[in-house]
Amino acid sequence: MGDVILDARGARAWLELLAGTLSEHAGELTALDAAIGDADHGSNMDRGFKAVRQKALNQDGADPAAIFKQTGMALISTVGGAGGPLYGTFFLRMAQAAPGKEQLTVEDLRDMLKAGLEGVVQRGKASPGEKTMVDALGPAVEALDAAIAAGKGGEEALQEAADAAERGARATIPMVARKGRASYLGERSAGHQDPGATSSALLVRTLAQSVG
Amino acid sequence: MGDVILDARGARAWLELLAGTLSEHAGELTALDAAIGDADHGSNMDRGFKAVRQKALNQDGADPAAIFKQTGMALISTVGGAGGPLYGTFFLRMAQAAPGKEQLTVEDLRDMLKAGLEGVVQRGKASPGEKTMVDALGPAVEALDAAIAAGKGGEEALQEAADAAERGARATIPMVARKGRASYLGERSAGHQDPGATSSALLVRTLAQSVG
Amino acid sequence: MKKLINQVDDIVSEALQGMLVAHPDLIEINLDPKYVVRKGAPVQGKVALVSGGGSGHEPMHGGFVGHGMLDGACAGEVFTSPTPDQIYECTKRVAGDRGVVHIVKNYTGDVLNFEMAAELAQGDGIEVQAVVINDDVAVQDSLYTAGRRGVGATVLAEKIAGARAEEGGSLSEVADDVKRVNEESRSMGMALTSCTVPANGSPTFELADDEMEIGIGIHGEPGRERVKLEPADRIVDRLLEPVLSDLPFTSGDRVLAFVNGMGGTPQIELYIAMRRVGAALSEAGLRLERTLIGSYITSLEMAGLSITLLRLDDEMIRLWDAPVLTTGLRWGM
Amino acid sequence: MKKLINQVDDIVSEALQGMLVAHPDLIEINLDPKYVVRKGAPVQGKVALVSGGGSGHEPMHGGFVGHGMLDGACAGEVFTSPTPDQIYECTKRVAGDRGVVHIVKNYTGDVLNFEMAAELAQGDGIEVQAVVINDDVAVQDSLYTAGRRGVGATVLAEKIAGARAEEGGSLSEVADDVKRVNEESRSMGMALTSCTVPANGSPTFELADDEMEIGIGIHGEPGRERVKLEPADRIVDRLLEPVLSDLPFTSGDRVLAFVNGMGGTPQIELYIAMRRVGAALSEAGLRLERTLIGSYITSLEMAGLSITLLRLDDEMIRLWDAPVLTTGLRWGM
Ligand SMILES: Nc1ncnc2c1ncn2[C@@H]1O[C@H](COP(=O)(O)OP(=O)(O)O)[C@@H](O)[C@H]1O
Ligand SMILES: Nc1ncnc2c1ncn2[C@@H]1O[C@H](COP(=O)(O)OP(=O)(O)O)[C@@H](O)[C@H]1O
Ligand SMILES: [Mg+2]
Ligand SMILES: [Mg+2]
Ligand SMILES: [Mg+2]
Ligand SMILES: [Mg+2]
Repeated sequence: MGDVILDARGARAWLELLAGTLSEHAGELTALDAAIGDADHGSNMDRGFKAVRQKALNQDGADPAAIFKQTGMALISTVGGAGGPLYGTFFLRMAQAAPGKEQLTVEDLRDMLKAGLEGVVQRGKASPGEKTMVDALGPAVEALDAAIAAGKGGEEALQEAADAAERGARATIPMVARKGRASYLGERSAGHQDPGATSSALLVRTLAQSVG
Repeated sequence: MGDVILDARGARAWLELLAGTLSEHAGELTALDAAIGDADHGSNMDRGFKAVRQKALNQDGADPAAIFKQTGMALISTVGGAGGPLYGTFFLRMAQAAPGKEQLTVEDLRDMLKAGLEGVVQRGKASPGEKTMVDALGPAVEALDAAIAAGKGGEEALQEAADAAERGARATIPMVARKGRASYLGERSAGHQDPGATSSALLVRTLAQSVG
Repeated sequence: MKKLINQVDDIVSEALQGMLVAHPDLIEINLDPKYVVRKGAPVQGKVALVSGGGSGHEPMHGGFVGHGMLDGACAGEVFTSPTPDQIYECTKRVAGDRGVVHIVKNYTGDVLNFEMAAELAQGDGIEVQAVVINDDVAVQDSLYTAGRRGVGATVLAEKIAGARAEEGGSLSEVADDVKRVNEESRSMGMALTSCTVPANGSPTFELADDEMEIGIGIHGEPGRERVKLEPADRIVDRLLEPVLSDLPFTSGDRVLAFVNGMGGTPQIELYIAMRRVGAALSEAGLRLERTLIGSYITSLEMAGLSITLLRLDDEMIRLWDAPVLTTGLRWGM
Repeated sequence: MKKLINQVDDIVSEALQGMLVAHPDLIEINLDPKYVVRKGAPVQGKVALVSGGGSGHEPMHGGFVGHGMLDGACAGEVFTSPTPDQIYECTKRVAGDRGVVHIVKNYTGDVLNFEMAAELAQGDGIEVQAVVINDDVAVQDSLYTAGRRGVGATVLAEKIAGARAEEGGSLSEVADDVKRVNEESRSMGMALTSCTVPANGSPTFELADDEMEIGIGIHGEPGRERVKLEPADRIVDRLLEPVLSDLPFTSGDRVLAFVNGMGGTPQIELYIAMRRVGAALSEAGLRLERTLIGSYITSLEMAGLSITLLRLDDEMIRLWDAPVLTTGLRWGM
């Protein structure tokens, strides 16, 4: 197994960075949602991660899984909409994949992200190509897997995952939505980047920036 | 007494001309009313004179007073607002001033306009300078009186009345309204021409154009 | 202009026809001239109440026709008072054997047209008492104006006097209730946006994105002043201050607070305003006994609100609580 | 953005406080998490009904809490489904001894959050049956979408199932009523203007001065198509056609027609639409037995309307006519 790349402090740093990044990008995410949804994804995520900051990040001593569990709970109880239960489930499942472990390797993170993704798919029933956050998270997990298999280091592997998530998010532009609110638009949903895939790419990118 | 300047045909011609003129100026009158009232004076007058056309002008044989009476009744029952009862009363009182007379001299017309004005004042209780139709009709009647006293001919006298009405309408611009809806504006009513005075000036002008 | 209409000229008549489609159990309509009467009118043994005014203030007045409120409502063109013959015909149609009360909002046009109608009806031997409503404190210096406009108090007066008529009150008792509600009520409104009169086609006034009009009339008549947009609580305080000081309402008074939407105001915003009204009244030591909240006297699609306070006594509360069954206001049946 | 608000973050909580100021006799509120319950909840011996959804659709759902309708309503942020803990707490608060029905509008967020809440409540031993409303025919190809949205039928289902619960119906009977109303209802809406989500601050979509959006969702989700503005009668026909043909409604059917304003629509325009609805239904041989007209499921200040038709039977009519006492819908008491 590889080196430790994330501990409780690192997990907190990641979530802090993610919270700040989502806050910065809130307007952009909401604008994406206005085009094919109901114009709230940015403010939803921002509200959720403000709560994460308050409820999950200002306590000492927990292990990463415990922090992710609190994160999931905070998101579930403050975000609402589709994003709330989906991202909430994502973090709860991440937590369940490595309970109690204080030091995470890149393989741990891969397992956690994979579990998180499975949780999202189980709850939301989205397949790849349906223009959802799955289209960013899926490629990220695959790229991470491949990079690990190719023997790359944790930081590099996560950079590649983040790149893949961003490519995945961009790849939602031509897609016709089949899940969530954007699906009501039918063909008219094509030509716009999915807001959830976009926030997912930010999630993976900030994780890559926080490990090491 | 002077020459005959208006008979039943002339009265009808006047009201036709007035109806057409008000229709043309409806947008302008409504815009004036939008500035200091409720944006309906033009459409009110237009609706009223459309009804006058239907109810008062397509019957033969009546004398001018009878036509004016029908005009007043038509206005009262279709215009509404402040304009309806005031202009309605104006025409009813005109009718009462020369009942049954088939051929009107300029003196008859003066008496009729004066009676009409008095009816308006009685109903609306407006004094000169309060930014109402009285500020156009009043000067018109005075000018007509003066021109007759100066021995001018009927057509010329009515042209002078029409000029006075127009000057009177323009003179309402700096006035602060004290009657009608514009009075709610207080000082802010200054700087706008009164819609009712403006329609009154059209009334006198078209009369001047119809005599002879 | 974006409106769900067919022809501008047909708006009022088609809306009345639609009312009948929706409420054939409650009302009858007449199209020439245009009015709405209570189903089965006239009601003998009862004073009849007639009101009316320009259209565009819905549900007022047609929406207040029915048991415990109005017997007839005359619908003028949009924002234009009805005509004397219209009011006269409606008055004749609903007059039972105990006379008719005309509830008239204080606008020159309304007053003149109702006056002429009352003369016509009285000529027919129908006893008519007219009461003019003028509760709008936005109009200052009423000596130098056409006087204060009639706004929110109209709804309250129609309800309270309507209950009196329903329980058998006499013509003068019913008219006195209208007067008392008017005397004990004060209102003030504001607008965030203009409305567009269909026959005109463009907004009656323009407001910049950061401005509001304080003291607006229900026909889009400009108000007291145009100021920068402020938080809802501050706006409520701006409206309440002249309302409270005018009557004046004093500590210990029992009141009904009526928060009225101008037509295009989401309910959520009215409730935000009501929250502050509740707090402000209790700061002033007033006792909030009854409330009415919703869009009851509107200006087409205008965004904004008005606040009306009515000082209550036991009798008014009793009449307010009495059953009412109209399309716009309904309880107890 | 012009809104009568204080802080964007406080909108929902302050509106709930305002509701309480206005209706202390009818409701109780909870602010953390946010929900409205019927005064005196829980009612023992009665199935409880809980609904909820994003705010901005007022009076739905808080305005439908009370006798004969909902026991609890969960208010999410504006246009954002409520959270599981919110729904769970509300469910616990109103649950009597006969279980709880969740009435859920078919949006991914609503469905997921209600699902999680039901799991939590069931974990506590509370029996919960959830029914999803999906009456919006604007959404075609529901195989390739998240399915049809829940719109106007929600109001009708809450009323009819609420009456059943009030008269002592069992959990499955009440849930079945919701299902039946949903199955027998079809809706379609349109917009003349967009709405502005406060947290966003600018209109969700842009429509040119001569355009309208047909098949709009209640969150400003784009609709089926964007077309040129047309006369009201033609617009009504455009909405009715897919509604009628989808169920399909056939000659002789008895129906309830619900003409709903989106928030910024003057009543006069709704009545103009109702006129055409009445004529079109009678052309189609349908029998218009009941109507509902007004702004009951809104999209903030959006101008536009939706039409819902519900095929009635005697039992549904009986339940529809049963007394209801909520802030949004009231009759018979
Ligand atoms: N069934 C689903 N599975 C996965 N992701 C989904 C699903 N439905 C929606 N999403 C994601 O949720 C995002 C929208 O989130 P948000 O705007 O917060 O919720 P809502 O649509 O309820 O307003 C979409 O951009 C999409 O990525
Ligand atoms: N008391 C009054 N006496 C004379 N004229 C009046 C009076 N009140 C209003 N007017 C006139 O009526 C005009 C407005 O007419 P109109 O717009 O048709 O009625 P409303 O004000 O009811 O909408 C004003 O411009 C003014 O000239
Ligand atoms: Mg969204
Ligand atoms: Mg006017
Ligand atoms: Mg007018
Ligand atoms: Mg949402």
